[in-house]
Amino acid sequence: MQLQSLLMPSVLFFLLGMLAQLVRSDLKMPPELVKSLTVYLLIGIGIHGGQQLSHASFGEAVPALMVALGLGVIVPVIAYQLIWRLSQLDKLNAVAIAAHYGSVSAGTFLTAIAFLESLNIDYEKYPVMMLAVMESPAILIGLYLANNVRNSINAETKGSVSQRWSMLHESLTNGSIVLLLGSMLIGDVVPEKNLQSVLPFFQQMFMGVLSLFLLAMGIEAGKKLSDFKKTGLFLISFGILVPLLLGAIGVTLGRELLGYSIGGSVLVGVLAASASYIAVPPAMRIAIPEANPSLYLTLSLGITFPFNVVLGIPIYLYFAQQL
Amino acid sequence: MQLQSLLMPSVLFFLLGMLAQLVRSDLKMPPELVKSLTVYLLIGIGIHGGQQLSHASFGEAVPALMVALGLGVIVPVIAYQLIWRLSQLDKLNAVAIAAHYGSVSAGTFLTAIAFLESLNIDYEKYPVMMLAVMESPAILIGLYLANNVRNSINAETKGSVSQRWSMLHESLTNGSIVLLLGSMLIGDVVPEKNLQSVLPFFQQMFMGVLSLFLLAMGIEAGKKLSDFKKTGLFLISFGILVPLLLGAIGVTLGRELLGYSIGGSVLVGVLAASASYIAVPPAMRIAIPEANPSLYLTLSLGITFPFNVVLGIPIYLYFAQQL
Amino acid sequence: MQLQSLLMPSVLFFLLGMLAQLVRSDLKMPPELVKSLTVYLLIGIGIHGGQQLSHASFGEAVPALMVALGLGVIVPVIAYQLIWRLSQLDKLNAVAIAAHYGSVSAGTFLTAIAFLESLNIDYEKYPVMMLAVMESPAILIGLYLANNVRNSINAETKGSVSQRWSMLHESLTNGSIVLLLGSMLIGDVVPEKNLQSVLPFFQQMFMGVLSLFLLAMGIEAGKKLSDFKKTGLFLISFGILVPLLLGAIGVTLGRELLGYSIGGSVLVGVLAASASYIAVPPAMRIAIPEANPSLYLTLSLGITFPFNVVLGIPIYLYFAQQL
Amino acid sequence: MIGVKRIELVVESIEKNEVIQQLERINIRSYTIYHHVGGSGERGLRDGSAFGEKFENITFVIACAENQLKSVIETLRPILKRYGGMCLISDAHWLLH
Amino acid sequence: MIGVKRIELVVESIEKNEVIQQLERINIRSYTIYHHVGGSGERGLRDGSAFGEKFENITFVIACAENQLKSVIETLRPILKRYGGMCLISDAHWLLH
Amino acid sequence: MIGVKRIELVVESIEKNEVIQQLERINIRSYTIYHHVGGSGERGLRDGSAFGEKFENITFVIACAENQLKSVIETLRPILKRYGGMCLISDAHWLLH
Ligand SMILES: Nc1ncnc2c1ncn2[C@@H]1O[C@H](COP(=O)(O)O)[C@@H](O)[C@H]1O
Ligand SMILES: Nc1ncnc2c1ncn2[C@@H]1O[C@H](COP(=O)(O)O)[C@@H](O)[C@H]1O
Ligand SMILES: Nc1ncnc2c1ncn2[C@@H]1O[C@H](COP(=O)(O)O)[C@@H](O)[C@H]1O
Ligand code: NA
Ligand code: NA
Ligand code: NA
Repeated sequence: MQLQSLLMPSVLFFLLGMLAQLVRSDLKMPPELVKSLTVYLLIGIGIHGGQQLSHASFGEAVPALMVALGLGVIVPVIAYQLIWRLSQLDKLNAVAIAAHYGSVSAGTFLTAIAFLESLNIDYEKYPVMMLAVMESPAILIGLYLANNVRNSINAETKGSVSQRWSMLHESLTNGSIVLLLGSMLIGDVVPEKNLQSVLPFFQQMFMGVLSLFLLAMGIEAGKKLSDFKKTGLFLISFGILVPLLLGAIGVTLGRELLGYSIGGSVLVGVLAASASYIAVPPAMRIAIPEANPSLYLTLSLGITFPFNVVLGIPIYLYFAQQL
Repeated sequence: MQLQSLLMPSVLFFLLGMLAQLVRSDLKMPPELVKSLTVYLLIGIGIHGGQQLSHASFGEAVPALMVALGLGVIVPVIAYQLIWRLSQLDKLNAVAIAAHYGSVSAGTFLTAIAFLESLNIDYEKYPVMMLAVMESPAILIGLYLANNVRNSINAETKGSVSQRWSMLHESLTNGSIVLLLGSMLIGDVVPEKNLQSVLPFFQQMFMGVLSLFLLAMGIEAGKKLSDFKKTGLFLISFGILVPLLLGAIGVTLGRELLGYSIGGSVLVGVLAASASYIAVPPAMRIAIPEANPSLYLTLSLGITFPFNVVLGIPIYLYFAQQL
Repeated sequence: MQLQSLLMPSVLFFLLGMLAQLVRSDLKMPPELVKSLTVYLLIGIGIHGGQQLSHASFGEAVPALMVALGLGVIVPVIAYQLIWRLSQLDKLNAVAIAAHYGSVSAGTFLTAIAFLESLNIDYEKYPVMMLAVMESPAILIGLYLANNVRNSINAETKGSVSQRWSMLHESLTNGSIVLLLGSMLIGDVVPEKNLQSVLPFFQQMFMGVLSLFLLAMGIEAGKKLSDFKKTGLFLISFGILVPLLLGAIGVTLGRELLGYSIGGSVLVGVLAASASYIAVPPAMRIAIPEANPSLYLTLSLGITFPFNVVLGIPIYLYFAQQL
Repeated sequence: MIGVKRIELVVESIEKNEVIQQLERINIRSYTIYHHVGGSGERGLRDGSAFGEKFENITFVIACAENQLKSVIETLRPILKRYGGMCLISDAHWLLH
Repeated sequence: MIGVKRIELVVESIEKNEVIQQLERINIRSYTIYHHVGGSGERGLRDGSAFGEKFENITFVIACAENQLKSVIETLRPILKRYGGMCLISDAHWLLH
Repeated sequence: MIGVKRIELVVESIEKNEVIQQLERINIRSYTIYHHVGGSGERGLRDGSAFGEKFENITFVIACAENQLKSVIETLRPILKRYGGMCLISDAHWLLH
């Protein structure tokens, strides 16, 4: 692995976006463009995943799905314990942050794929299913933990049963999940021949669009990063060390439990290590209004995301190669 | 025609959009993206049409244009009679709805082309010109009918002469017509060699972009569909049976009068059967403020459009094959 | 050079946009789409330029950069003298307009490239660096001239030192400069192999996207053009004759001083002749609030831009061929 | 600061030009416009969503002198009558500059 | 013209449906909505930027009769209490049409 | 409910940061912002169209206590003087939560 081959356009565009913020440039991406890029990327990744799955049997996917669910349930619990014990944050803020780490970041996942492909490293096809499966459970665990906390402190704002149902509904019908699963299904059922017509758009353009998306994310991360004085040193270390820990766990699970190749294990590591910044924040805003959004947004978007994209992924790869 | 070959990405994305609404997902497409996709598709179809026309003589196009104008004039009159006689709607609402069926839906037309291409069925090049020609006349007929109705009931809100002119102007300079005709002209006059540079964008991406567009349309149709309890059973049947009737007329005209192939006749059928949901609704809002927009929007976008995209087109093909 | 080969899609789409305004069509491009297209084009041109520069030595670029800086400084001074002496405008309006001509229009530059490529005319790779360099200086010169004028008339609204710094900062960190320079760097440092993945998006789509952009610019230019009755005859001639003069100077500098080929000289001519309509107007709005924005916007966007795109570029080519 | 009337007019966006033209007739050339405004009223939900402005509202805010109010009202009323909408009038102070 | 109360409610956009449902319960079905509203308050900066509406505010403007005001206030207060926001109430005149 | 002053400021969007900074100097950190606002006034038409925010207005709505009004006015007036705009002040009631 030569150093030069680490120079990937997508990561460099991410850095360019952060740099633009750093020098206080007025560079902006139109908000609707960023949302459009997200839609495109989710469909692109879905179709590609579905296409690959059409050659697989469902049975083979079961272990991957079990691991995904397991991660989605256990990661928030671990993260919660870590934050609450080690920081001075109150329990509800700790829950809200923890839930973000239980979920995933599609942007990080895609960067990892671009990274593996630029190094010609193969990877298994199941992690993309895991990505889809892992969006939701952490939200529900977050809600569950929050209710426990509230019961223990007899809080007024106890979530009602109807609220639980609405959170369950919301976490399962979240736009990005619907897009991802729907596109996977389409990629799976449409005969190869018919799929050809849409691939120039959804596949050949993919890496270019990803660069544009990461440029926008760089700008957003840069904005959040400047908030990090307020966040305090503990949270910054948390935002770096926890992904490292979770990434190691993920890679190990991929390698040892699922028996994946190096590439596939890196992807499982990334799923574990990455924190959601699209689906989970609004869910936590509704479920835990007492928590401070700028804490969890800064952590997931301003610290963990840049860390993973720039340093984490190569580290997980290095780790997987040592296993 | 195997059933599997009916599995087209674009139609499946349309269904995905509807499904997302059905399960009350928060999946949304940025409004400016949807408008951008429309601009792109109109240019794409225009360039492609123009390119093909550059090999044709104008004389050959005359019969097609006559049929297009004829459909644009007669369809609203038929539709008006059907609605007014069979439903309990007042005359002005009947006129407003009827005008929508006299015009066309470029989205339906494009889906039909994708459908034919996925089945390797050839089609004539003139229907795309008919599409351009058919956008406007129905608006004028609608205005004319509305004024007749108002005269007969001595309504206050009689359209003034200046209003007629402004409607005429508006129906002829409507953005989508200008784009479509302009791009056709460009595709026609630019030498093949010069056109090459823009084709990767406007042609290779086309089917992928269409899928994205139909996803958005599926979401919109899904929203409207949920209004259909209010619409009543008569209008629902109307929104399905009228396109079937008009589609049959269109296919027959294409096959018998214009002497087109099966593919070309299907396209003429689609032009007749589809209802406008972009150009005509605002025009009717201005011309017939007394009419209820939710009636015509629900019908054209929530019932006829999904019906045509999912079932209508294959039915018109079947019908054309029997002729 | 056959006349037919002048029929370029991008220029024709520009004319289509103007025409649409002329016939008062309601054709509109979503504002966020236009901004997105700008972002895309700047990155595309940057990557391409960077890629070419990676084969060049920095030393070779120095003369080009000197000429670019020279133009950025001298053009506003010349333009200011011309306007102030020949028109009836006050000095501050003259400064504001002059600054626009000292900067550049990436849209015009790209059209020139498309033009040269459609004629298979080669061009040097340095002008794209000049483009990046020429965005800023004119803004600073404009600020300097404005302060001089204000001192001479003892105006109240004298720019403070802090304002000068903030203008300097703003002119150097302007979004389009950051994007252009950043993408050039990325195109330069990323190994060819890694760049391949993003080229289908940023390179193959380029000319198509440019057409869409010029369509939007045509609409904007058309809007401004209709203001030109207010602008008066002097300014209209100014908006045509000054680019001709500057274009001739630029071509000559390219040919004689830099020793460029015909293609490269045309590009230098375009850099000199084109006026900014994105970066400079807001800068002048802040720096010279006394000046009337509709004057400089109409001139740069409504007169000079269309003139250059449609007639200027071929004229500069003709001129370069005669040298 | 002088006392003015603040007029807040919510209408369908397709009437934008009509409103501007009518205001110009009575010499009102200063106004502020908000686009992409949603709403619900007697004529149902107004929500542009994918089809853009044509199914949305716009809001005009117009500050005018007390003595202009009557002509503004007379100008706006027929438009409101035909296509619906809302027009609120309140008192405000204009900060002179 | 009749006197009405003008209610201007700024809340986080994720509460949109909640507000609409609560208003419907007390039979308020007419309102105007502004999307993509930014702001700053006790709960920090609100600015959708790249992540869209979910981190933005929306503004409801509701014109209601004087006697409806009390129930509107009672309906909105718990929402404001839980998630913050601003609610301004002023007097206005409704232009009859 | 307590009485407050409602300040509605329409200025060119390029002054956004300037306004926010000036407000912070007098300890006003709560405001609501509307972007992409169009308008027409003495300085002609304001309409971002394709070139985005830089040629548009923005609107600040600020609710402040009566005794803060004077300093707000003094802060905003020079900005209005230099670049134009509109500032309306009216009375409103703040719904306590
Ligand atoms: N009572 C109200 N309060 C606030 N906005 C209203 C009210 N009534 C009507 N509107 C606005 O005016 C638009 C048209 O109203 P209508 O003509 O009643 O459908 C609605 O879409 C709302 O935006
Ligand atoms: N004094 C105020 N003036 C104007 N807007 C306010 C004010 N206080 C709060 N807001 C708005 O209400 C939103 C939520 O406020 P808060 O709950 O205090 O963070 C803010 O983002 C602002 O848009
Ligand atoms: N009388 C008014 N009523 C409403 N808005 C106004 C008025 N005067 C000015 N404005 C707004 O303030 C902006 C700047 O005004 P001006 O500085 O007069 O050009 C305009 O673009 C309008 O949005
Ligand atoms: Na995770
Ligand atoms: Na039809
Ligand atoms: Na220049």
